[in-house]
Amino acid sequence: MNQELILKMEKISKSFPGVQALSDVDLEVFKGEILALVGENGAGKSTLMKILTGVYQKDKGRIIFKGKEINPQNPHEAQKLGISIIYQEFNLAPNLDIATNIFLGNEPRKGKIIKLFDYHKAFQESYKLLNLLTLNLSPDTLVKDLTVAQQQMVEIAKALAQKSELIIMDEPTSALAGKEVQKLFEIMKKLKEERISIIFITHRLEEVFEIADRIIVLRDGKRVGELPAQKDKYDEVIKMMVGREVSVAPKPPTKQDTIILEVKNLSSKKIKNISFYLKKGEVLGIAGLVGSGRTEIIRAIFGADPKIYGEIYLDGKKVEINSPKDAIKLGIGLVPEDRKLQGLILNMAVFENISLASLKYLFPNGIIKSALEYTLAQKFVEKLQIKTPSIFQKVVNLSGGNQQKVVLAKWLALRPKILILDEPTRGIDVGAKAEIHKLIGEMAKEGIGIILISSELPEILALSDRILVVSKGRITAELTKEEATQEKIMQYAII
Amino acid sequence: KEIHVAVIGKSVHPYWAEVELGVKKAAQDLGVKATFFVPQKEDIPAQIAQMESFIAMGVDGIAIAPSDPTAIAPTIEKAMAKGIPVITLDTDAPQSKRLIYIGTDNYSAGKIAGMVMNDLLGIKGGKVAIGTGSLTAMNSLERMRGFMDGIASNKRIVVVTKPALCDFEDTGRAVTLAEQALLTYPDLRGFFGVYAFNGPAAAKAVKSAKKVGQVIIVCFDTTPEHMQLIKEGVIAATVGQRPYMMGYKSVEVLTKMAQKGVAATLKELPANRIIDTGVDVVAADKYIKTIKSVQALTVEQYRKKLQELGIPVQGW
Amino acid sequence: MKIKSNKPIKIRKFYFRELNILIALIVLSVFITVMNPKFITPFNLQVVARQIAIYGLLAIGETLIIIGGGIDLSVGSLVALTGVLVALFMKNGIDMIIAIILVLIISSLIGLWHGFFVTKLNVPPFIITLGTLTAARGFASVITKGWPIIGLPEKFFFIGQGYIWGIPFPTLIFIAFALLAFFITKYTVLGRNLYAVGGNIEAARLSGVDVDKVRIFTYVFSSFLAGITGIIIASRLSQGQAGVGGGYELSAIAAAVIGGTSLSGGEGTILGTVIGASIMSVIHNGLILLEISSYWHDVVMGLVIVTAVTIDIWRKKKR
Amino acid sequence: MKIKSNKPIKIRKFYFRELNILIALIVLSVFITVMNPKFITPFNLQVVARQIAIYGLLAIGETLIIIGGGIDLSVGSLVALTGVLVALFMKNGIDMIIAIILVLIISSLIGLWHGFFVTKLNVPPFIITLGTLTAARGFASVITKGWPIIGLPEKFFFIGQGYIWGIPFPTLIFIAFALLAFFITKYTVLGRNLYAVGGNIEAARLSGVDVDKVRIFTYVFSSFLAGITGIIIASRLSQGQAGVGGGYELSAIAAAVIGGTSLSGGEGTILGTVIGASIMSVIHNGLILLEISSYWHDVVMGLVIVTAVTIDIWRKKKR
Ligand SMILES: Nc1ncnc2c1ncn2[C@@H]1O[C@H](COP(=O)(O)OP(=O)(O)OP(=O)(O)O)[C@@H](O)[C@H]1O
Ligand SMILES: Nc1ncnc2c1ncn2[C@@H]1O[C@H](COP(=O)(O)OP(=O)(O)OP(=O)(O)O)[C@@H](O)[C@H]1O
Ligand SMILES: [Mg+2]
Ligand SMILES: [Mg+2]
Repeated sequence: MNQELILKMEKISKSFPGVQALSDVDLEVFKGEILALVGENGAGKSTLMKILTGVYQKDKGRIIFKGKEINPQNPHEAQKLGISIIYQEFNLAPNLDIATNIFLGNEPRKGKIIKLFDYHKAFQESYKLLNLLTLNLSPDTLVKDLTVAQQQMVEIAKALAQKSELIIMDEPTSALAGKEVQKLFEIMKKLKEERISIIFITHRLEEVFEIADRIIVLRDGKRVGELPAQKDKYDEVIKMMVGREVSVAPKPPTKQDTIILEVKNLSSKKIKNISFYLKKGEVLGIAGLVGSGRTEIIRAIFGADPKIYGEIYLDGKKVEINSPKDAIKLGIGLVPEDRKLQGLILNMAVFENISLASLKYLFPNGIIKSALEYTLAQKFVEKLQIKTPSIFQKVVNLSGGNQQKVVLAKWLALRPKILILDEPTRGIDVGAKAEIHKLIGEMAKEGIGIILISSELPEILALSDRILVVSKGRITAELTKEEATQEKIMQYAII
Repeated sequence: KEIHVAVIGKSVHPYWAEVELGVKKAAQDLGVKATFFVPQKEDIPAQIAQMESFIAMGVDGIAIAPSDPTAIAPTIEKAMAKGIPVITLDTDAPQSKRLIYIGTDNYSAGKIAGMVMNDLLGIKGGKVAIGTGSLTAMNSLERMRGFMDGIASNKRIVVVTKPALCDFEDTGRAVTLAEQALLTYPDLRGFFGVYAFNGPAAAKAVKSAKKVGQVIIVCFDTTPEHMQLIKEGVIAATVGQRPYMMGYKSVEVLTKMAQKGVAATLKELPANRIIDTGVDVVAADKYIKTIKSVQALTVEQYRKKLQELGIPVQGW
Repeated sequence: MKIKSNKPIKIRKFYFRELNILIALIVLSVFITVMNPKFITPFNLQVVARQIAIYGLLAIGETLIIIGGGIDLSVGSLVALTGVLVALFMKNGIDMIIAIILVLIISSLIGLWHGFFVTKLNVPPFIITLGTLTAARGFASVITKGWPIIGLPEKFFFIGQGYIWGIPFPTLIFIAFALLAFFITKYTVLGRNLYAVGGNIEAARLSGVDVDKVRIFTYVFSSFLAGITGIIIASRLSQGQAGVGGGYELSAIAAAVIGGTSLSGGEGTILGTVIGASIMSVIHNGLILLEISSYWHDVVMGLVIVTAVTIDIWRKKKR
Repeated sequence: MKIKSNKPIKIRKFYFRELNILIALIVLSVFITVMNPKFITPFNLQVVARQIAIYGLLAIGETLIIIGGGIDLSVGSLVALTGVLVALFMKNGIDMIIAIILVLIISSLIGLWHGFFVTKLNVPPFIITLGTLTAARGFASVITKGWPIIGLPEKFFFIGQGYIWGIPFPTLIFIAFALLAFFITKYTVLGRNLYAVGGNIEAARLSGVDVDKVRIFTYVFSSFLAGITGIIIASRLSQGQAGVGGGYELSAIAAAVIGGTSLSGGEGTILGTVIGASIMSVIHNGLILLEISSYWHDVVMGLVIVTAVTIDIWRKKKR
């Protein structure tokens, strides 16, 4: 491999109030390589990248890019230097169209004195990029009308449009399913051929071994090691990240016969005639391509979106669910796919987020007893190993994965009969993911019926007792654990 | 075709409500159509725009109480150019082309208030506070200017507020401000209330501070509330500008102009083009003798006078 | 960051977030007292306390609404309208108590109207309450034609003018509602849900919070308090007056924000608002006690609002 | 949304989102004309046009600020202050042109002050401009002691009172700035960035948009337009007056919102605002032409604001 250095970060340190996010981290990237940066949630990956792109200022250390020391004060400076980034959290203006978003801050201009926005050019270029990503959308579609995955693709297009020499991808695949991931990898390979360097952050370690050249592992804000990206290093990487072995045991099938949930002919704006059932203690996986309508199905059940018609039976009794409130009262919980917009009150403390859905039931007379609330929160912080200085920390200051755990805790605290999980392990590290998988197993054993949506087929296959495949708003197949394979699912997903 | 005249006031206020009564009565007596109009609050550009709308409407005459005499001049000119006679009431715009002015100007009325205060405080003078609803409206400024000239002869009268406590036409605040004035200046001897509600507001404060008789209140307007407080002796004297008359006379003059022509009407009116509607000074019984510089009336005398003039007595 | 298992629950150290502005209030009061000792005479403190009650009642309602992510521009006009209505009712022979109850029902219904538009029709609160700001004042004028409604029953005047143990009655009403609001925001599920709604309405909804109910509650409560304030002012003036209340909404919002309420929602405390309203009243009072020319009053008020908020934001950022 | 493969590159058909309110404006005008044909006399149209100019200039500034996610409460007071200043300068022998330039510089600096507080100190725009709302009016009083500044040079009066080809000069100024703002929002990078800032400020910042610059620009522009308006009104009144402009900020905001600008930022058009300002002016004019008692005007205005916005929101939701 060519050993020409493009970036060198030396002894980078950064602290936030109450947290030493990074201490003396070194990182080097060579020209034309794909460097994987891995580590547990809260290890400091995003923070390191944000220092590189000028979002945060480092406390200490040096950054040398293309032989020159740089000190970007804001993302714009970094961009001008040739560093672009796909942020972990979405950064799109929902009120604008795709083309404008792709070229935001990087607008094609015409006119000499007055900077006119060359929309035509932006449109054409965007169209090309979208085509490259096989995203069949018109560039003048408003971003707020896109699904999460489509937004992620737009984010990728946005980074590509900047034509940088170093592209940082902070968990670009967490919202993508197999097909899109493969598409992204193809593009990454192409970029590599053009000798563009990529820093790739992901929690899906298979991806690392598939695409990366080299791996750097962070733990607790320190660099703990560097490895070549070879399949046989899998266990070593995990051990470095987590500091212990992680075993991912497939969930044993549960044997339960009582049907607790039955959905008949459910239809809403985006879905047609959805009928299925869920048994007590069963994990029902829902698979499908991005935008197939999986989220729509469970949102309609949960009362988050209006349904046009359809019947829902709980324990054999017909129920009316017109709002999430109704659903929760009936014992249904939902971990939504976008934790920042739908899952969390970012400015509230951890304990307030954990108890939010349960308050009404914990304190039926409407008056909060703090001690009880704190105990509840503390229990779940420990159970899910949420990394936080205390339960009084604002959720906004937690790392993405830990935020996700807070959302889970909120629903577990409610002790639901049915729990719907929409991409529950999105952005969660291997260790925590294993924990969550274990938890799903335990919940099922306790008799909770679980509906699991995930874009990671292995996850679906490992956990589900039964799998529904969704395509274009319809259920196209129902597969048992035994008959389901990745190929079979894909086959039904593209019908 | 029915004669249609418009009378434009300054703001929603009892004073203008009284003008409106006069307007309505005159319209009824003369068998013409009279539109009375007031902006919600004093607002010069809005008033001008509203007058322009009346011009566009093509009324047969406009009487306006300009919130600002200079600012209104071009608009008056515009109306006159379109053949709509314009007169002023309450506040004159002498620099403009207005045909005639009906009312007592605020400066003179303020000066009378000042002289009354001067009489009531006597030689030994003392501290006086002023409360008003606006530090920018012309009527407030003119009344205060007149008041200052009215007390100027006695150097021992000191106005302690600089220049006046302004409540922005908020009655509630007017009371609080008066209370604070009594507190800040314990030896306060006089209070001059510029807007209609300022006198009663001061009266309220004086009552709650138990300083009735100690602080002399001189104020403007003759609402039922004023009359009540004068009977109680809390307000010493008030200056009434006869808004009813202004309203009535305005419609009368405009109607005559529409019927007989402008020139003919003007011939019947005073040569200085001012119809002075006069002021009434109404004072509490115990103070009536002290007021020397003007003719003051008791409440009862005032009632009689109004009845003689044919002005309805309402609410007291 | 290490995670210890079984770590004992540490109750949060009491962080007194209103400290900054409390200090500001104390410094201000001391300063005024030094310049003019009349500030701490009982009579003056009564004046200030009554003033705090007026601003404070409106500011409490405003605080709840702002915490929930809304705003209410109508309270000033509602004060005028409700004051006129209570006077009108009594003038027409309706018993005082019934008149008061009627007015409070009407003002609550206006709040419900606001809440309905905001939650069900998605009209921005700024607009629906701006509409009421304009229309309610208009109605007050329509009813009174500018004339004050006087000749109200004597017993009505206690509400605005009376004292109990030397404390102005309006101040006692204010304290009662401040305690109620404090309790709601601090110790009830409703209060917690309110913060959640203001922080992230979608997340709150998906967590089963009855978002509409919570928001409607704030609008009703705010209008109800405006009704209370209107009655107090009518009683204080012994009359129904269409001209009162102009700009009170801005003072109330300013008091809330000075007290640390964030206009973007999800943040704010009643204690802060009480202190904020106190600061505003003390300054109004001080400007006169210090015999500052009235031309300068507005300038000073404007600068104080900006300074107070800026310092607060700046100190919060620093910590 | 259908997804077709290989669909040709086509820029979306022009969607005329201001249609609703344009229809409303037309219906309103026709209605008034039928009731009183004087509405369409040239003189009356001049009256309306001049009125549109005043609301419209302020509403344009407000629109840009609101698109960027802010708000400006200061414009009404700035109108008073700048009008007083321009008169003061000329009164003190400064040449008209220089006086105007000076005033525009001063008003821009005030906008810069707002922008500075909003962007660098994180003070909510509501607060910093509320401060100016209060303080600027105070300054105007301090300067004039309440008295109008009169005796200005004749040539100054053309700005507010003159006509070119029968069109009031203020209307021409308004049209010029409306075109400028239209151009900025529609075709420049600055304009696009403004929408992004209002839509998702964090995203815009992380994408390398100079967020602060964009926002500061809007505040400067708004204050600048308030300066222009202040000069126009001073010229129209032939004097500098500290008492003008009260509540103009709310009318300007209402005009913008009626025109479809969303108070949560990121949405709004200049064309919409122009129509919104026109609706407000036509109603003000129509109320008089239809001989509606002046006490009812505010009630009608309040209801119109609410109805216009509600219908707009409702129709947008339906499509
Ligand atoms: N703005 C902030 N204020 C306070 N603490 C912060 C802030 N941003 C990050 N942290 C803390 O810094 C640490 C590193 O966070 P970072 O987001 O870099 O983790 P990460 O490795 O990207 O994790 P993940 O895989 O979950 O995205 C965490 O403990 C986090 O709580
Ligand atoms: N707000 C919206 N407006 C318009 N169309 C939408 C909106 N949200 C989703 N869609 C469309 O609805 C369809 C189903 O979306 P949904 O989010 O349910 O898919 P999904 O299978 O859950 O995908 P993802 O993996 O992205 O979560 C897609 O075609 C998508 O484009
Ligand atoms: Mg991260
Ligand atoms: Mg989904």
